[in-house]
Amino acid sequence: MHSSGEGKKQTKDVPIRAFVSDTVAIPMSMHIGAPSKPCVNKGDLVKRGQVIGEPVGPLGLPVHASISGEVVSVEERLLFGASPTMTVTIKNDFADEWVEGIKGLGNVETIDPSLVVDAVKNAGICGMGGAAFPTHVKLTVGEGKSCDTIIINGAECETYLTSDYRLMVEKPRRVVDGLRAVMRALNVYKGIIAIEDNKPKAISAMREAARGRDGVEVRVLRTKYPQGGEKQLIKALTGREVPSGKLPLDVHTIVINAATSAAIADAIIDGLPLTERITTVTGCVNAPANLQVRIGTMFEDIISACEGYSEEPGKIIAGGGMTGPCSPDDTMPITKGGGGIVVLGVKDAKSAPESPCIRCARCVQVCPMGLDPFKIKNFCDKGDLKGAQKNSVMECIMCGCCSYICPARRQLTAAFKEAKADIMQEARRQKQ
Amino acid sequence: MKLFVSTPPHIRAHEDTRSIMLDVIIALLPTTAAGIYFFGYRAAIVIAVSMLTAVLSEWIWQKLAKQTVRIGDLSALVTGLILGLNLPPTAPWWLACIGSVIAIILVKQLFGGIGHNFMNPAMAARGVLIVSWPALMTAYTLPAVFPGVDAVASATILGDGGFTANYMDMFIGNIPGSIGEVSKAAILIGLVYMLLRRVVSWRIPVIFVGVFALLSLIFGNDPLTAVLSGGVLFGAVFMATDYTTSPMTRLGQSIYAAGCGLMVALIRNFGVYPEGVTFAILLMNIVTPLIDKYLNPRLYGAKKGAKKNV
Amino acid sequence: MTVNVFVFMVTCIFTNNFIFSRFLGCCPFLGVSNKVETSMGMGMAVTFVMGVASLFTWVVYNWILVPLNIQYMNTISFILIIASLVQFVEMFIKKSSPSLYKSLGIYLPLITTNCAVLGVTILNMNNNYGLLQSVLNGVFGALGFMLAIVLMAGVRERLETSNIPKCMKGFPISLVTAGLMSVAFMGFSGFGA
Amino acid sequence: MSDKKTARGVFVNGLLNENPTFNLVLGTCPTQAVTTSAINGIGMGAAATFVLLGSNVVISLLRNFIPNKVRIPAFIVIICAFVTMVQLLMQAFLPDLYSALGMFIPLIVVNCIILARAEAFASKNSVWLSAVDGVGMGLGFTLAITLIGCIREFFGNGTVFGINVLGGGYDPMLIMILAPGGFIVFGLILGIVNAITNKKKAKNMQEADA
Repeated sequence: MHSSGEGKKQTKDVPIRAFVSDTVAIPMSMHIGAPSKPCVNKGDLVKRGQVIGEPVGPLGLPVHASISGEVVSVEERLLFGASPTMTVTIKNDFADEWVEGIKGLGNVETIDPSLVVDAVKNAGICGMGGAAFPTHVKLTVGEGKSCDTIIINGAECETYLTSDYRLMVEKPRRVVDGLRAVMRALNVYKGIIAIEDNKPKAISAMREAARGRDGVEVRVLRTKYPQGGEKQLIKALTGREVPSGKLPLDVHTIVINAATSAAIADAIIDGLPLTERITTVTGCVNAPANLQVRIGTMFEDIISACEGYSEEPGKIIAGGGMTGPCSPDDTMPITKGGGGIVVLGVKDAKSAPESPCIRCARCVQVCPMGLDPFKIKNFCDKGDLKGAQKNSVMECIMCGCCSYICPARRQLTAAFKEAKADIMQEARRQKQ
Repeated sequence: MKLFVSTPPHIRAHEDTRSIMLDVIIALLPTTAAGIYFFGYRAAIVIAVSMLTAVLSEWIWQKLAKQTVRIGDLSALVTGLILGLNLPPTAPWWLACIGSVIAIILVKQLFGGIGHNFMNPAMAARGVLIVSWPALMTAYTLPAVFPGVDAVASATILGDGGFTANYMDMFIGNIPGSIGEVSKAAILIGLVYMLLRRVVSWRIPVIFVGVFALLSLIFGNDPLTAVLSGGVLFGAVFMATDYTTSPMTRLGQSIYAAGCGLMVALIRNFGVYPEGVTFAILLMNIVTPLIDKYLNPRLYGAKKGAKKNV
Repeated sequence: MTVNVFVFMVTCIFTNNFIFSRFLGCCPFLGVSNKVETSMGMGMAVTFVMGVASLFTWVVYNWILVPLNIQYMNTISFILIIASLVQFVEMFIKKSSPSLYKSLGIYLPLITTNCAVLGVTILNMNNNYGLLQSVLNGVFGALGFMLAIVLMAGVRERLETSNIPKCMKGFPISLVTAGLMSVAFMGFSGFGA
Repeated sequence: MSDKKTARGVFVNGLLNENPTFNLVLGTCPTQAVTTSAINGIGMGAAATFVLLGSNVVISLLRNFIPNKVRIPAFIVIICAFVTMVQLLMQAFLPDLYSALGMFIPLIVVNCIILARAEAFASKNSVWLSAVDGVGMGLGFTLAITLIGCIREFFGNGTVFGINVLGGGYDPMLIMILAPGGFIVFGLILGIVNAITNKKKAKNMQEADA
C-alpha cells in the first residue's frame, strides 16, 4: 500500500500559522461519550478558556470557550450527518483575554504526578488524532491492569495530513514534555515516539528534543498505511497484538497522538485548556496551509484564510482521505479531533461504479487485520450479517485499505461500516 | 454548493480492472510478436479469430441476457488472446472460434461472468479442444524460419518425434509448438513487465517452474530442457497467475503453484498427454476453493493455533 | 506388491475416478455436495461401506453363489447384503459412537441407493478380482468418490455467491461444473497404465 | 393437481410435467453413462421402462400386504427380481446392447426413479394407475436419455442412430462422447428446459394476473 505519502506534498513544508476568525461555533459533543451540558446563555460575555460546557457521565469532558467575546446563540446544530448537537456560538471581541485562574503546574519533571490526570481532564483533552476518546480515561489504569510503555503516535500515516508533522518539526519539546508528564503520572519508564521513515525532519527534531529525557526513545517505522492505527503501531513497536475486543492497556501499552501529547504539555506546564489545534487545509484551495485555529472555527472561514477554493469543490473531507468523514457543506466547525480539511474537486469527488470482484487478492494482502475483505463483502451484499460476523467483520478497523486498492472499485469499507452498525444495533436490541 | 457525501476512503488507487487487463495484454505483446515472427501470418489469423470471437461472444451473451455489457474491461480480449496463443499455428479457424465460445460462454458467463468462473476460461477451453481434437491440437509445424529443415514435421520436443534443438533455439523460440509458448525470451520480458507493474507477484511463476524443474531432475530428465520445452513457462507466467482462479493468500498461492509444478511433472512422465500444463492448471483450479477455504490470512490478535471460523 | 498397490490406488482414485470417468454415484455427488463438511462425512461413510461391501459380496459370490451355480442371483444378493450392511452399520455406530452417528448417520440410509456401492461389487465380480483386490478396489474407489465430492463441494460453496443465470441455478450449473472438472481429470489419463 | 387422477393425466405427467430426468433430476448416473449414442439411450430406456412397469404393478398389488416398516427392502427385492429378468432376457436376445450398457443394467436396481415411483406412487395407487405411471415415467426417461444420446452422438461421432448425417468432412468433437460431454450436455439441456419452463410459468402468472 503506497498511499501513505499521498497528498502531503502541498503542505509538508508550509510552516504553522495562526488564524483567528470572527465567530466560532463550539459543539458540546466533540469527544466520544455523552455531550457536555452548556452552562452559558445567549448574551453572556465569555473569556478564552472559560468553561462553557460541563462534563456529563463517566466519559464526559468540559468544553472551553476558544475566544473571548459574546455568546450569540446556544442552539442545536447539525454536525456531519449525526443527530443535532447543542452548539455555543461566540462572536469574537478580539481581546483574546484568558479567563482568570489559569495557572501552570510547572516543570513536567518535578510536578506532583498525581495531579496530571485531573489536569488533563479539566483541560478538556481528548484524542486529537481523530478518534476523540477522552484522554484522562485512557490514562486511568484500572484494577488488575498495568502499563509498561507509553507510545506517542507521530506516524501520521493518513493521506494529506501534515499537522502532526509540522508540530513535531516546530514544537518537538512540547510533544516530549507531554509524554514525560504521562510517564511520570503512570510511573512508566519507557516512552516511545513513533515516526514513519518518510519524515526525516520530524525524526531529527524529535531526537534532538528527546535527548537526555528519561526513558524516551524515538523509533522510526516503515512508511505503510495504516501504520498509525493503534493496533498496528503496538504490533510494530512492541511485537504485541491487542486481542480481539480488548484495549491497548490489555497488552500494557497506552497510545497517545502527538498533538494530544503537546496539548497535555500545555495543560500541565501552562495550565491552558484545549482551545486551539493545528489543522491541515489542503486539496483544491489556493494557499494550502497548516493553520493553528481555535476550536469551533468554521470551515468556510478557514478556507477563506487559505485564499478560497481553487476550483469548484466536489467534496470536503473533515480529516484525511482514507478515514475522514465527508462534510455536507462548508459551515461545519473544526472540532478537537479535526486534524485536517481536504477539498476535492468535482472530478475526484465522484466515485466510480462498482464492478464485479475479480478476486485479485489485493484486499486480502493489504488488510492490516488479516481479514478476507472480499469474502465479507460477499456476505454483506447478500445481507448475511451472521456470515459477515463469522468472518470477523467486527475486527475491521475501517482503515479503508481494501476499498482504496480494489481495482473493481468495490465499496468494501462502506459495506463493513454498515454491517458493523447493523450488528451492534441487533446486539443492543437482543439485550433489551 | 453541491457536495458529494460518501463513506471513506475518498481516494482510490489508480489501477482498475481495465488497466490491469491492459497491462496483461501489453505483457503478452512480445510473445504474440515472437509467435507471429516464427510462424508467419497463419499464427496471426489464429490469434485474431480467437480474440474477435471471444469479445463477440461476450458482447452477444451480455446483450441477450440483458446484462451490463462489460467488454470494455478487456477481460474477454485477454482470454481470446491467451487462447489463441495456446493453439498451434496450423489450427483451423473454426477451432479458434469453438475454443473462444467455450471459454467465454461455457466457462465464464454461465458461472456469472468475470470473477465468478472457477476455472481459467482459456485453459478450460484448451482442455476441451485437446480432448476433442487431439491430432489438430498437437499438429505442430516447425517455425517458418527454422534453418534447413522441411517445415512439415509434426513433432515437439515432448513428443516421440526424436526432434532435438539446442538451448538457444528453445529459449528464443525457434522450435515447434503452440504460438505463444515457443519463445521463452518473450515470455520472460512479459513477466518482467508484469512484475514491474505489480500486476502479478513472483510467487506463482517462480514456485511453479522451480518445483517442476526439481521434479524433472528427480525423474531423470534434464531440467533445463524440461522447462524450456512445451508450455510450462507460458502457463506459469500467464495462466497460473490468473487472479480469479488462483488462491487469495500468499501461502495458498505457494501451495497452488507447487501443485501445478507437481502435476505437470507427473502428467509429462506418466500420462498419455505429452504436455500437462493445461490439465495441471485446471486441476489446481478446482483445488483452489478448498485452499481458500482452509488457508485464511492470520487474523490480527488471534490466539496462536486458534482456528478462524470458516 | 507395494508398487502394484500404489499403481492400483492411483488408477482407482484418479484415472478411473468413480464420478468423473465411470459415472457411478452421481446422485449423491450432485445431491450432497453443498457443503465441504457434509461431503467429507458422506465420503467417509461411503468409503467404509464400500470396503466392507466389497469384502462381503466377494465372500458370498465366490463361496456361495458360484458353488451353487446360481450366479444370476448376484444382483439381488448383492443389494440385500448392502442394504443389511448399511442397516447394521447404522445400528452399530448409533450404539458405539453417538458422535460419529451424529455426523455420519444421516448419510447412511442414502448409501443403499448409491450406485457406486452396488457398482463396485459388480465391477469386482465382472473383473474376477481376488479378495484383497476387491476390498482395495472398494476402498480406493470410494476415496476417489470422496475426492470428487469434496472438490465439488468446494467449488459449489464458491458458486453460492456467484451471479449465475437463473435457469442454470442448481443442477444445471452443478453438472456443467462436474463436466469441467472431469475435463481436468482427463489429465490423469494413462496414469498407472 | 386435482385429487382424482386420470390415466391420461398420470401418463402425461410422467412423460412431460414431471419428467424424471429433466424435472425431477433422478437417475443421473445412467443418464450420463450410457448416452454416448442414441441407440444406447433407447435400450437403457426400454429396460428401465420394463422394470418400472413390472415393479409398479407388483408393488401396487401388494401395497396392502407389505408391512410399512420393511417396505423399502421389500420394494428393492421386487425391483431386483425384474432387473434380473431384464438382464437374462437381454443377455439372451440382445447380447450386443447388453454388453454396450454393461453394468448399468444391474444398476437399474438402485436407479432412484424406480424406487421413488414405488414409494411415491405405486404404494398408494391402484394397479391400473400404477401401470400407467410406470409406462409414462419410463417413456419420459427413455425420451430424455435418447435425446441426450442423439445430441452426444451427433456432435461426438457425426452420426444419429448410427447413420452418418454430417458427411465425411466432419471432424467429430470427441469430448462429447467422453465423460465430460455427458455432464456438460446434460447440464446445458437442463438449463434450456429450465429456461423454457420459467418462461411458461411467467406467462401463466401474467395470464393469471390479467
